[in-house]
Amino acid sequence: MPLDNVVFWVFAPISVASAIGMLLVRNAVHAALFLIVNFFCLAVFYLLLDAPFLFAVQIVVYAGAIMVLFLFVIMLLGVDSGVPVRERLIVQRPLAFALGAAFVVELFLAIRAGVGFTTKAPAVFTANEGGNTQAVAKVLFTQYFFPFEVTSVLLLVAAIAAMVLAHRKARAVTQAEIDAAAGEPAADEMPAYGSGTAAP
Amino acid sequence: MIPTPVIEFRPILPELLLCGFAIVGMLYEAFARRPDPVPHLAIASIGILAAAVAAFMLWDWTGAPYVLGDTVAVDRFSVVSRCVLLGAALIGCLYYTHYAARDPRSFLGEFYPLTLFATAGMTLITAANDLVVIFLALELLSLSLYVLTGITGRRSASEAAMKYFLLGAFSSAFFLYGVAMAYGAATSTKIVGVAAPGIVQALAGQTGSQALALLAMALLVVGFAFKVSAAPFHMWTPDVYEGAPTPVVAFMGAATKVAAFFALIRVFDVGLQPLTWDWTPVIYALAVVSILVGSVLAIAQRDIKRLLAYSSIAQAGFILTGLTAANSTGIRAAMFYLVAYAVVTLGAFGIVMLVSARGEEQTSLDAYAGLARRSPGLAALMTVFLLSLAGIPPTAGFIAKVTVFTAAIGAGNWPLAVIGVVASVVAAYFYLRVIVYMYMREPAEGMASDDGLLPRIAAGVLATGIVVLGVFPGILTGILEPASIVRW
Amino acid sequence: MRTPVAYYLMLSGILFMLGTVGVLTRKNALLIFMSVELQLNAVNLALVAFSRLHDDLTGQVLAFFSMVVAAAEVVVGLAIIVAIYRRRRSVDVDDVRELRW
Amino acid sequence: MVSHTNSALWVIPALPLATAVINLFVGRRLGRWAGWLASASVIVSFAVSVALVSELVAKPAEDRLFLQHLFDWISVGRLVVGMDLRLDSLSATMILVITGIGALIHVYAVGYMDGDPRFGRFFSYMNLFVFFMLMLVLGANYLVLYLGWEGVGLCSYLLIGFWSDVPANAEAAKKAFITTRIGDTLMLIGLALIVSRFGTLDFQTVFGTAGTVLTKDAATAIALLLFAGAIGKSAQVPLHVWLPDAMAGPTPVSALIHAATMVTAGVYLVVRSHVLFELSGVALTVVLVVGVVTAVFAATCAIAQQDIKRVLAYSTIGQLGFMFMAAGMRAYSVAMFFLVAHAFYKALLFLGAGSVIHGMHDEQDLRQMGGLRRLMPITFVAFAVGALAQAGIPPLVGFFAKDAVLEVAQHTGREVVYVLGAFAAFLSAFYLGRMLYLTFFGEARSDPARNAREAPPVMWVPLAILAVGAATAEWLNLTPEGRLTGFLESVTGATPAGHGLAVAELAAVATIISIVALGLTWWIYGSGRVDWIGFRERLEPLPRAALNGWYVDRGYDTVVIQPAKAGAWITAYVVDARIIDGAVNAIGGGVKRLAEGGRLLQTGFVRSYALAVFLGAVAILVYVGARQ
Amino acid sequence: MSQHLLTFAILFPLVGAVLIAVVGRTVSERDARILALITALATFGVSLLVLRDFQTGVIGYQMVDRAWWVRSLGLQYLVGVDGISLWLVLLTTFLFPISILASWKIETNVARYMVAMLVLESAVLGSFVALDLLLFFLFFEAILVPMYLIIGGWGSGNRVYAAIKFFLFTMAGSAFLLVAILFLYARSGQAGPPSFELGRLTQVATALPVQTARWLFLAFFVAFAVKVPLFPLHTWLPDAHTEAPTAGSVLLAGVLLKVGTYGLLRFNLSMFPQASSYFATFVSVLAVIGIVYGAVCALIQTDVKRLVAYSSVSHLGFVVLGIFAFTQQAVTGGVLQMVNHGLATGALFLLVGMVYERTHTRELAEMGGLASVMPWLLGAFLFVVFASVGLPGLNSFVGEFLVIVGTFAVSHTFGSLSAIAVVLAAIYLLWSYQRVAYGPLREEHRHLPDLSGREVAVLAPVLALLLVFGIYPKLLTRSIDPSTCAAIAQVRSSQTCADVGSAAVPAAAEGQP
Repeated sequence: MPLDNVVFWVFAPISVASAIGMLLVRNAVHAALFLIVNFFCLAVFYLLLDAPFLFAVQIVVYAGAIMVLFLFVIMLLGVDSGVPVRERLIVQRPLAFALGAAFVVELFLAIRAGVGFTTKAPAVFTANEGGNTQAVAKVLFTQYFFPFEVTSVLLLVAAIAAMVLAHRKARAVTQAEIDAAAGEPAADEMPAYGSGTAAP
Repeated sequence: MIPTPVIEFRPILPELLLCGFAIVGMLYEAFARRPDPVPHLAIASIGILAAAVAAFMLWDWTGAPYVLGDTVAVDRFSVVSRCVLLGAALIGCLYYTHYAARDPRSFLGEFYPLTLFATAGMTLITAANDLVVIFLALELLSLSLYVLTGITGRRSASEAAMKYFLLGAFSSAFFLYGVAMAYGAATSTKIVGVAAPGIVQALAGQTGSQALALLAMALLVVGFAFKVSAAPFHMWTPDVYEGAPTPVVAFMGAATKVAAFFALIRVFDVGLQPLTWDWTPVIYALAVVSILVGSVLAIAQRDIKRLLAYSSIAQAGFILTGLTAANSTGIRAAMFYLVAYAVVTLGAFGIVMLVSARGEEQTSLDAYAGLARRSPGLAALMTVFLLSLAGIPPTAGFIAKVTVFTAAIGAGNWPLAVIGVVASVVAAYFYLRVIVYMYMREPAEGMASDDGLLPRIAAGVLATGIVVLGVFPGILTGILEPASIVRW
Repeated sequence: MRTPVAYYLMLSGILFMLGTVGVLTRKNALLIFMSVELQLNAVNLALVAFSRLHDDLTGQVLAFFSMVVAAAEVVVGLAIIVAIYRRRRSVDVDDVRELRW
Repeated sequence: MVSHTNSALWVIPALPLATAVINLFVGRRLGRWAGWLASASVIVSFAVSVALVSELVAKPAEDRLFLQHLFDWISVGRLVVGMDLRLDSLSATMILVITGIGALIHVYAVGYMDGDPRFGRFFSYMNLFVFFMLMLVLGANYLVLYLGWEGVGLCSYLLIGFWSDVPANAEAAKKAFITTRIGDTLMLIGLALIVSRFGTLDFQTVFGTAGTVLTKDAATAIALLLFAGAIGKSAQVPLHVWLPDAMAGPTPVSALIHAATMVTAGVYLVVRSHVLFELSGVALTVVLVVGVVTAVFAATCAIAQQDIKRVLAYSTIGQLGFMFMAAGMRAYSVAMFFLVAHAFYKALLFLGAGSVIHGMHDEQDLRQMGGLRRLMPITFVAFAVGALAQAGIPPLVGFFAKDAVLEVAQHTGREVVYVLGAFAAFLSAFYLGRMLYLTFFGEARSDPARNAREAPPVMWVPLAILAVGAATAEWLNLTPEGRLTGFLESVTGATPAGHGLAVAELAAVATIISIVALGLTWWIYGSGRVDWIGFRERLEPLPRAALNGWYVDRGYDTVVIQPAKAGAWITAYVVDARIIDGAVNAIGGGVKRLAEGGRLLQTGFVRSYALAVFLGAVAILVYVGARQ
Repeated sequence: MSQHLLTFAILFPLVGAVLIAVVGRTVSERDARILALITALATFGVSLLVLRDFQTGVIGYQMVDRAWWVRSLGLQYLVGVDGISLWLVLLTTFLFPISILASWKIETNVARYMVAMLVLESAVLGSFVALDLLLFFLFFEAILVPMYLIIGGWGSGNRVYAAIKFFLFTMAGSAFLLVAILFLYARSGQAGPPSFELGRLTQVATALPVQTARWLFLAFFVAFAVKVPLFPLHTWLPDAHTEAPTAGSVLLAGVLLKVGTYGLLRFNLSMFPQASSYFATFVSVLAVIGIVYGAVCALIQTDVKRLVAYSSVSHLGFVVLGIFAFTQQAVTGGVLQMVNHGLATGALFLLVGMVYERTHTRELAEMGGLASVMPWLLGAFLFVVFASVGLPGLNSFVGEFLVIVGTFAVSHTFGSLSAIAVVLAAIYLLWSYQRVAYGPLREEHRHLPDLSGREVAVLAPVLALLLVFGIYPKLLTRSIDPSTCAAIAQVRSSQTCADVGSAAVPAAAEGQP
């Protein structure tokens, strides 16, 4: 059994299991950790698929930055460890699973017809000639330099967004804010900062 | 050694200008001692107008049809969409300036840059020739809109923002999956490839995988259908429309739909053209469901914004009706419809904003009781918009309906047209109900409508436009004629 | 490369499905958002797999863009969720339903 | 071909029309002159008629025809219906009756209606009636006839309900119009049938080509439909119910419209269309049967009436039955002779009755009268002449008319008809006697009767003239060949001849019948030896039934009107409001309910929204999977 | 000049409406009324010029005015009149000034009301003269809004329900019409540039497969049947009539319903001749049911406007019956009946409105004895009642007679059944008149004024026409005849139109069916 096959069959179950774990655990922190495991598995697959650059990015950006951000927010919000609340949407869960199954079946059919389960990638990944990172850079900065620029705007917007949402929050306790929300029922107004007791 | 790519920036000059002025706006907000709406509006307006000029100059573009590594198409199709979107942005800014002036303390200068960014995303999405660019532009406009939705920080606005965000992210995941499948099918994400074969070439030449392409089509539809709020991907619409600040809804309602539909037309009518026989039934089904859901559910609404949200769902269905034709007639019809729809939406929400008195959001239908008595001008304008939505002559809405049905029937889809016209009757009921409130009920105590002059003028211009387009649709169809030919 | 590409694709599909189911079944807004991240990652896997299959780097570039987008989305998303939390002291999406009907 | 055009015909109807319009608009200002103006126009019209008729008579029998084409009335495609007038011996007879008797009644009415606040209006309507009646008989095609036919119905409506502040009067007017309209509508269908067969309504063409165009069945259909119109207008069984109620109108109206002229239009129609009836054959039998039944039926009703005008009304119905009897036996000219005779004596009777009512201050009940012969001698004489004339006492005109009918019946072997006719004649003599004795003989039974006054000259002069007419009108026909009938034969054809009892024998029998009847009534009502009130009570319930017209009205009410009302109610308030409109509202309501229900799908749960998205996605994927 | 007359007729009211809308707030209510009246009268004047220039006896459209409107859609501004539409145009322009004059007592939002009236006039005129189907549809739909506003804004009681019902009913019907028009348009694109022109689409429609043509016929039919209204699609009419203001009812009965019958004649018959004869029995059955049913429903109504509304259902049934008999007399009678019903029922509503203005009730039970206080008003009422009843010599008779005669030649059953309504009409109209005019007078009605000068001015022209058209209908028929003949010839697919009359004296065999 070739090595990549072995690795695949080792990590694939782990990734699926971690994903399922994320679905099932009550604690948000645990879920985030499961997701990180999953992301690591994906990084491994990237390596297997001759994408070392993405392997690195996946670990640094995703598993590192993004998930840390998540964890940070989870901590910040002091999210409860999840007292199980009765599911109010009765059909939600079974329907979700049924549809999920159907989704996978459809995907399976499409992949079988479109790619085939015996098709293997070419033995040599010619596109990686001269090093994966260099090759990616070449594609990125020639064909895709414009989208690349767009992403910069995207990040700028994200920054503004965070600023707007956070900035406004800083004023949230002022009288002006309460006045502005005068149209809403006053009882629904909540103190913005840590009065501690959460509404049930 | 990386070869220097050929940078032809003129085709994206409108977007560049928008982003540039957005940054100027941010700088003003950051460095001005007390940011004021008027300079903001000025900056944004100049940016928008400059972008419009830049867009106009592309009308007679003679250079390469695809530039920037084939990621952006230069055609009249995108010029039209840009102009509409820029108009919507301008009016959105105008509305917000007035809206914020009602309550200076809740004013946020970031509105303008965010609107400009969103507009840039929207204009880009309609010009994009690459699914990646479409995805990025989609995210650009979505992220901006999420923030705009929640910009007032009101309780309902933040709820709307959250719903919009979660569902938007969810659907964009599907869209991205679709992009991946398209890539898997065609080895390219270019809709039309010049340097290397794009999706359409791959599919037409049978080199791509049909099965994966179909999968891609299905998933892309989800993303687009979500953005255009076609049923059953529409569920966010009523909540977001109700919760978001009215100027944002005006801009968002009008522009998002235009942008998403223009992109959809390019992706499906050009990129997936070889699969026409496969995707038209999907569009057909979406059209039917949207029309029925939008028309029927609107009847039960008691909030004008929710009502208009359902109306927009139905309108999406009508536009899809035109697109079932999958030919230039259909595209032209959809484009006409979109223009009319954008104008009406902007106008109607402008009235909604004006009717809800200062600082408050009186959007219950009761606020419209006796409006004709209180402010006959607003009532008359609203009537024009509602009639256009209902498709009654002599408004643009009528011509729009006629053109989409013509396209559908021309393609043999007359049952769809029958459903459409029958649903129009149902829809007419709730539009009429608003007119009943305005003209045939006594005004409630203590209701006051806004006396904002600028928005009134804007709404008046829009209403005039609706009537003029209804009486002389030739003005617009003359422009759409050359623009509806999406190059391949 | 001995493992057929389709396996990766199927794995990607299963993960995507799990992400979807997560969105549908979790009630914590953060977890829902995390499920979306899972979906995006699943897509990335498919992209990279296709990239390998087609011997073409575009897929990897796309995956890269997707990560950037995810990062931006996370910023905005978390900001919104935090905003909601501050207003309501809850991130349970089932509690956020004043806009309905 | 001789030209028959005579451009003066239009004058005859135009005169009353002109005065009708004048009186309608300025009648109020004219005061009493409105009546004189109206009378004058009819008198002039009579004069013109006389002049034209004498011109007509002067011509050879086969040429006696004047036509005038005024203008094309309805002209669509090849169907051209002109506003055409036609004067032949038949219409000549009619116009003389209408304008002659009409003139007298107009004059009488000037006195009778004196002091009425709507005096001018009354004469306007009366003149309008004369106009329409003249159009009816002068029309050269069925549509002009129909114009007059409906027009007189209108005037009848207006005049019956003239004193409309009394609800019953308005009710009677409406009843008259609607009842006759039933017949009229059938007649209209008949006209449609004529058009569909002949392509024209012109008398000349229809009668000229009927023999070749019509099958026997078609002729029967047309004839019966036309006859239905006649039944309605002439108040024959079963559409007779309106006429007794129509007595609600002022008495001159009853005299003119409901005795002398309008009700005889049915007879005119049958005689005019006799060609069609003869082609059918069956139709004539129907006419005969209806006539006989009506004659007997009406006579039985008349006996029991307490209201002097209702006696006359039933009497009129019965007499019209006699005319139809004659027509049904192809004795058209006899029918016309009867018509003329009847016009005289019935107008006389009505005007006499009107004089009595006028003198009694609007009291019409026979039981309240009595002994009036001393107080109202002129009226008494005139009335007696009329009564005896109708009762068939020679040598008054009624005797000859009735005798002619019975003679035809007997001579053509219709013994049953003869016997029934004779029986009806007996009954009519009986009720006339009863009416005469109860009114004028015996003791005055009420204050008005004791204080009654003779009518003014303007009323009794016409009465007198009519009395003379009723006594001497037989002169018109008392020539060996029958002057009037002979004159009419150019239109009606010869009266069927046959064998039977000698004329003298028949006359004797008839006279005996009349005398016996009058004697009997004198014994009961006039001699004072019989307690006629107690006698009536002993016969109950027969008199009550007869008084109520054998409950035909009530029968109609139960069998037709009430069920129809219920049906209409169900149609309007159940079928229309609940079922049809209910379905409409149900659709609307259904959509609304659907919306209210569908609205709840929008739960506010963001996860259900996501589920919807996923559902949609999977649905599309399933479709795509099926597509592969 | 002459070829633009129709355009002027359409534009005049529109210009007037715009003028009033613009100056409406600055001038007094009285001036707004006068302005509206002048506009309507001017339009009437223009239509009289149309009548003057109309060449009687010419088959085909006259005074055709043509211009491209939206070339890319193939939409033309194409108008013209023939003998059929000529009189409907005149009827419209005639009734509008009268309606405006009858609305003198409207006190609220006068300017808006007058604008709605004038826009309505324009739209109605447009639908009668449009020879381009989309143009027709445009006008057809444009009728809805002003009428909706008039009913809903100035009506009584349950006006909103009635207004919406009117709107939705009509729109539901016309929905199918639109699809059918677009279907034909799409077909016309298969040979040459697509067009909405009536002539082109007629060619297209007649070349369609039989089954398709039948479906399209039905689509057209439903739209017009609602408008007519034909049983069982009539239930909007009683509500609309009852709640509408007087002028609204007058125009609804007088003009708007005619758009439906006109549509049947102009479009269904000429475009789908085969389908028309295929469905003739079906339509005739509906028409006959409507005739009798409307009359039966009218019998029992207690609200006088509702009663007249049901009578309209009955009378309009005659029109449809006539049209679908396909004989010269019936069709011409039908057209005549359109005009006559417009005048007679219009006058009835005017009078009912005048009575209502005085007594403030529409309930028959609450009237009575009015003839004694208002003799002239009730006299006019009686005149109109008898016109409606179909008294010969007055206008309605001519139409009814021709329809019955023309239909009878085709079907004895339909002809005879329809005649039932003649009896029923007498019953319900006389009954209601009796309830209004006779009987005991209510104390509060004792001092009601008789007709005013303005009201005489409103009524006199209508009443005069009732009489004139009754005595000399040839005024109308001579120009209607050639047009109907052409329409029938198409259905019968023969060179001559079916004619039950015979000018020749012994036309024996001709009439045999």
